[in-house]
Amino acid sequence: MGLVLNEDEVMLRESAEGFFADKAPVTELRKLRDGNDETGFSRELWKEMADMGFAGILVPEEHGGVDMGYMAAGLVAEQMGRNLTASPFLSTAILAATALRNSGTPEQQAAWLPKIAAGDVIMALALDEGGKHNPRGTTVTAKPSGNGFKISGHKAMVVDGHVADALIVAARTSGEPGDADGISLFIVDPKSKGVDVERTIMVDSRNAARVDFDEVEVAGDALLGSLDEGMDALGTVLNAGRAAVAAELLGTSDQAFQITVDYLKERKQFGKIIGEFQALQHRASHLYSEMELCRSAVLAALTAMDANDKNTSLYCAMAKAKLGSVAKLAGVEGVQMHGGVGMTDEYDIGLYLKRIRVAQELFGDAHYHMDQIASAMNY
Amino acid sequence: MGLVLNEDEVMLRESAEGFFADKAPVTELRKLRDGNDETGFSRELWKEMADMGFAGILVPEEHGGVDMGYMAAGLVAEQMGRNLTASPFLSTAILAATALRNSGTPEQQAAWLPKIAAGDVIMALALDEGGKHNPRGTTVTAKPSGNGFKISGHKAMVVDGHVADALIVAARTSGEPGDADGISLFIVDPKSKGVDVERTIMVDSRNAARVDFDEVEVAGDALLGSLDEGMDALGTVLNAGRAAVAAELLGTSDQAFQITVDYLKERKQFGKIIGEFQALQHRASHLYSEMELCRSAVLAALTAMDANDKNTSLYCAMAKAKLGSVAKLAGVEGVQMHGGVGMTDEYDIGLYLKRIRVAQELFGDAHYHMDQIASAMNY
Amino acid sequence: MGHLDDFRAETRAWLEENCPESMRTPFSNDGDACWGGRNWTFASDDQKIWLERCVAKGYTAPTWDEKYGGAGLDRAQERILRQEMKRINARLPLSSFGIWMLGPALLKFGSEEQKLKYLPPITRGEIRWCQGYSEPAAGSDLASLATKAEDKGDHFLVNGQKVWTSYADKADWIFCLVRTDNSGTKHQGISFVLFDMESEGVEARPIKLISGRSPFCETFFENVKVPKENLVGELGQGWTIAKYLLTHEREMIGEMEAPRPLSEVAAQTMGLVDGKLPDSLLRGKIAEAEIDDWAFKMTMGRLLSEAKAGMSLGAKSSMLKYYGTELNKRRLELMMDAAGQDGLEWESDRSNDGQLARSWLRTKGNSIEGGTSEVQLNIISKHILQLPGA
Amino acid sequence: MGHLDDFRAETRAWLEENCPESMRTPFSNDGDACWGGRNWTFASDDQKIWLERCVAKGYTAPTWDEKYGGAGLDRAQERILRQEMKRINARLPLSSFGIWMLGPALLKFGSEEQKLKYLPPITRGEIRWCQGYSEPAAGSDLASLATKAEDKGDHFLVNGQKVWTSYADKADWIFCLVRTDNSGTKHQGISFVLFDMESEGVEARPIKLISGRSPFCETFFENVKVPKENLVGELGQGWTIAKYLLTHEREMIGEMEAPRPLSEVAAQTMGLVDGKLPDSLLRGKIAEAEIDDWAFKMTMGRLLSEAKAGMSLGAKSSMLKYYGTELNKRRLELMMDAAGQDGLEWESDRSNDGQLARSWLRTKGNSIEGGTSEVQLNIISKHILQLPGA
Repeated sequence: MGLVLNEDEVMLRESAEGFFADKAPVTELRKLRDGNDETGFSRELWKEMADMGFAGILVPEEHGGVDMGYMAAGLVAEQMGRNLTASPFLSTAILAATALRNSGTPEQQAAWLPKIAAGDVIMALALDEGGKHNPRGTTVTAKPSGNGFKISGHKAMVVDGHVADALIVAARTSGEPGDADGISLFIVDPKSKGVDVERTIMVDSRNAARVDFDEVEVAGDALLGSLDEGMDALGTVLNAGRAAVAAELLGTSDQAFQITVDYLKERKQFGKIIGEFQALQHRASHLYSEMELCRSAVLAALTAMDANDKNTSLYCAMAKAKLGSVAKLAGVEGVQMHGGVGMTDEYDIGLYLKRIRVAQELFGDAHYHMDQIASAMNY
Repeated sequence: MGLVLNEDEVMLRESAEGFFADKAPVTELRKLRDGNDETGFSRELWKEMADMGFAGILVPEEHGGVDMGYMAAGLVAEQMGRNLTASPFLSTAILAATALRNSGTPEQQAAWLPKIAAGDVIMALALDEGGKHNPRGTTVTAKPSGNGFKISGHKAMVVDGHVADALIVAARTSGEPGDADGISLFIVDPKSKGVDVERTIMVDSRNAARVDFDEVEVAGDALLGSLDEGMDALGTVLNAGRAAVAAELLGTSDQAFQITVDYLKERKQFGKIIGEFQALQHRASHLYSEMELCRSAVLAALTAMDANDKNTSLYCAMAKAKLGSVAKLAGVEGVQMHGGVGMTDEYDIGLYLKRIRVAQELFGDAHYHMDQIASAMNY
Repeated sequence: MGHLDDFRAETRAWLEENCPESMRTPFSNDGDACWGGRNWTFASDDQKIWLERCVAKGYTAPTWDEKYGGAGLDRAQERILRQEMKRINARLPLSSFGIWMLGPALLKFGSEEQKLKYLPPITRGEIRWCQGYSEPAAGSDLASLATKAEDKGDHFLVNGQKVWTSYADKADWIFCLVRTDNSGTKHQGISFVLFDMESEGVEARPIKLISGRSPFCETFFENVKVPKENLVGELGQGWTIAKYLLTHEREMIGEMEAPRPLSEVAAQTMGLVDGKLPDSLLRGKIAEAEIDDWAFKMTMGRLLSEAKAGMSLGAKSSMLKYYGTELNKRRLELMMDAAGQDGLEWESDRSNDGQLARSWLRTKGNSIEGGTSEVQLNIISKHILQLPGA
Repeated sequence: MGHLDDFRAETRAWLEENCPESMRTPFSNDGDACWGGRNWTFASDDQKIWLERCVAKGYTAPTWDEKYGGAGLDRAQERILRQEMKRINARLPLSSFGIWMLGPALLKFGSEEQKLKYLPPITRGEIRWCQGYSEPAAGSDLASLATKAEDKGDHFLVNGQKVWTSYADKADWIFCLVRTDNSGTKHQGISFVLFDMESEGVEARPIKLISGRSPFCETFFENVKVPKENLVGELGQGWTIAKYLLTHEREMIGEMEAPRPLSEVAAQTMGLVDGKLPDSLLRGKIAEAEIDDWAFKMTMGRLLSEAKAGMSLGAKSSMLKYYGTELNKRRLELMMDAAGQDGLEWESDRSNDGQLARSWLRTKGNSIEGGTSEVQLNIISKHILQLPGA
């Protein structure tokens, strides 16, 4: 793996860089937050992202997408991370698109993928149920009912769940919580009877929802992928999600690091620029080194996704774990090195700290992945 | 708990400080090592320590000891740690004396305690069997045989085992490896038929042995404490051992820290005393803070031992865990801050690093105790 | 010890009799504390009654002399009072920077007139004080402050700006560091003055924090007239007073006690599997933090005993400040780890308006306010380790 | 790529034919490496044969030009050679500071005569070199070296002392930094010279390390005569050459590869319980270290690719040196943790003469030699982050 961007990728990165810095900088997140925006993101921005090809970045060309692959998607996610851009990119363009293109029937693909690419639809993955990520722990049930299923139970941390036009719900069709087998995925209309969606405003001012399912009836063709074998489909979706969130965290933490270094060069204390203090220099240089490793980890995970490498799951888990740990360090060091102003809402560093907290938790924190990696490697 | 020394304790500390700095400084350890001393310690020194009352520091007065308690014993251990003094203090004056005074029959006490106090006998605890401390994992067996028992199996890391006049052996009289119940303690003469003692020279140039037991016959009165309930007696012995090793590590790591700070004030690089470099200052100051916590932890554990506090086991475990972690940091930072000369045998810092490695492992490393503490506290 | 036993019995009886039931529960949020002051609105009748009864006994400032509104207790008695209050979970009757900070400074540096004038209203919760130390351009380098007080005969004319003034928007009076002389080193020429926040030319603007709360203000002084008798200590003695108070504050911040064991919170949040926290790495980090927490508490106890035995705490207060605040930050990081996604909610009732997340964010300031961790490490390097150039 | 495929096939066949069986196993200890030199005694006939065959092919320095004793391979071919050797676990035929350090310096800064004179004997393992950089009073501050070389017409007269000269007691020649001018800054006036260790006035004394081994010496020069033609590059250009070599060395040290996954070693040492390492905290730290190990390897690959694509590695070599050596220290700490008491033995056969403990101690030097971690962090601060005053 060279892990060096090719010309197309460099062009894409530059165009994404310009786009998000221009259309969706941190001030936009503040506006959405301070205006108590109902959706928490800008529909116009999402439409423009679709026009740029970002919404359909993983959608095959025959369904109207640009089909540029995960490296490209990661480069976009990184720029969004850098600007703390709120959008349904992760939920819809990454998770839903991956689920549909890999596991959808031709009818499901035709129904949803063109709309995803066009930015006309928002889809959300309803997987986690408690505080910690635990796919196998799924307790929501889908019981056979007529030609279809009845879904019951509770989901939490459904990213973009409050604005989704469709939910992809992981539910248990057999087995017990804790079993890898027996989970199936369903496409559910949140306007169905028995679905109750509560928006949850998170510490990063971004979007999530809790969703209750009370004997929600879905037809047989709502099943996405094979019955009882949803973990296979989910595996790829989660790899994609982990790689994308790692890429976003790379942008977020690198930007947090950059604004901190800039502050170190500007702020004076005791008659010196604080960047002159060696203790801070060494901590910043250590963090720089960690950031270099993070960049390689993210590129390796994205490359593996595109190559369908046999180590893809491992690399995505390692990248998510590494980014989770280092991003936390970048956030905490960032606030501390800013001193008092780092505690104020006026400076951006606190917003980075908050987004990092949320993103490092998504799809498994560093501990989760270390445990999984150790088990996968037989130790 | 005030954790402040009383006048007697201050006097004892000062006398121990003078004694070890005078009689057993680091140069003595070098002499023993470089002269390939057969025993690895000085019998004359041990005799002098007995004269000072150190050998009998835990021996009741009626058996010829000074019975000063664990705080006193810890103060002596700390000074030995500071000077890297090799002696059977831990094995004999702490472990064996604790086992005998708490669990010995009057006959056993009369037979051994006066000799311990006089410095006439060396005893060693044969407990661990593999690389990691694991009392419940005991596999050495003692099977009934006539009026006594037959002991078989293998012990490792028997501190002072190669010079011991008697071994206190933990052996399984019932149950399976992993069970807390079913372990019993025996006093075994290493000259018995079937005992094979191999001296193992350790990285710290100190003494340990591997001991093989091949159907070793012992009489019924070799049993120390109750049959099958040896873990009770061991519990107190291990508390004493952990508190004493923690106290020793306090001396060792504090001295490593002191010689490092001294070096920082002396060595010049880039036209500056290296202690002027703020990055080193902050690391040294962090370590100083940790050392302050270590001192409190050790004093609290020793105080609890003497008061027979209900939290004694917990405090001894916490003190051992804390000292294990911080001492490692003190050793590693010490060598790094010494730079190149820290890698040479000529400077003492490397000897401290080595002793710390061994002592932090004895009776459970930090991980072991964290796990035990979490279980004991129900999480 | 008979005298102390009696005192304990009396105190216990008095508390039993006088502490209202609703005042026998821990503070559940910031709003439960009673800060007093001219504009104070009591949260409940019980809060008012409890304050009044304590004031009458001198228990809001138990060690102060009775003529200053205290109860004149010695250290041993005070400890008993604290123990007995804790026994029934009695709330602190009055939270007050006047008691915690200005009081000790006045007792040590103030004139008798000042003590008699200012201390009693403090103990009665009638005047709420704030502290004017930090300035925007100064930060950790407190002594480089620029707010100036010009000598105008019978009064000083104060001009300048403070920042991080806790609750300045709610306080009645301020104790404030001002520059009365520019000619010497930056530590010289600083004076310590008191004035009314209702004085003409004073304005306090709350600062919104990352936690979403606004406990601090930027405070502006434009031609504020401060009578000369409001100077505490000598002219130019302000830095000495400030250092005294900072050491005091550092100890207090270091002492902030963790309300519940981390492991208990984590077990409740995550549940146990086979009696263990399901995340074994988090379990280890929690055990490590609890060991450090224990060792830190033992250290506070030890240093306190040493201080009582006449050894000076000195720069060790910096060690307590440094370690205690960093440990608290770690603690809240681990609580957030345990809570996972549930801990990330910001506005729901379920999360008590994001209390955990806001507390987590709040702790990030612990290692900044009252002297950053870096400043504490500098102090240790210089005064304890005596490293060159520190 | 046909040309490369052919090369791979040829190489594979040649190795199959020529690499003796006993040279197809990893080094089991330091003594297995072949260092060559005037006084070299081969450990086995196979070791000798393997060297001779490689020398004949130019494979001891594969990328050097054939006229200098190399094989004239391009980077792609060299990678294939390395891959094919690794495939059969072929040992390095020759370990040599001449190849790793002096060679690159001569190729870049030496005259054609010097290249022709010194490089071929290096590739043949006939002359063993050592490096004379560090001095007792200099340490990390390499440029403050004091060993002086006075101009005596046709020769320099060298006086002074070096330290940390690897295997100086076993080397035939030394490449050495000397001060030829005192008038400028400390970086000026340094020159790079070569001389025979058998010259009169040279003495090398081994230094005993904490690992118990003595790979380094203190080396003394008393009136050593060095012919003028032994100067490499210009007079006063020594610092430039040294920096070039240090960057080179830094990359090499950062690249040192971990022979076996940590988790595998730990599983073998501790055994598994229910498929997991019994110490769950150690298990987590090992997973963390393996993730970092992976990310570090990916980073080396990425920076190498970037360098090939024409981006300069520059000060990033300091990042690799810093991170790689600290990671290696962590790795050995964890191996010691896994081994527990068994890893503490120092002299037994069982422990292969304390190999693990000695390796652990040896790694402590990784973050000191070739520029300490602190120096690398300084370089990152200055050249990459461009922090003021760094």
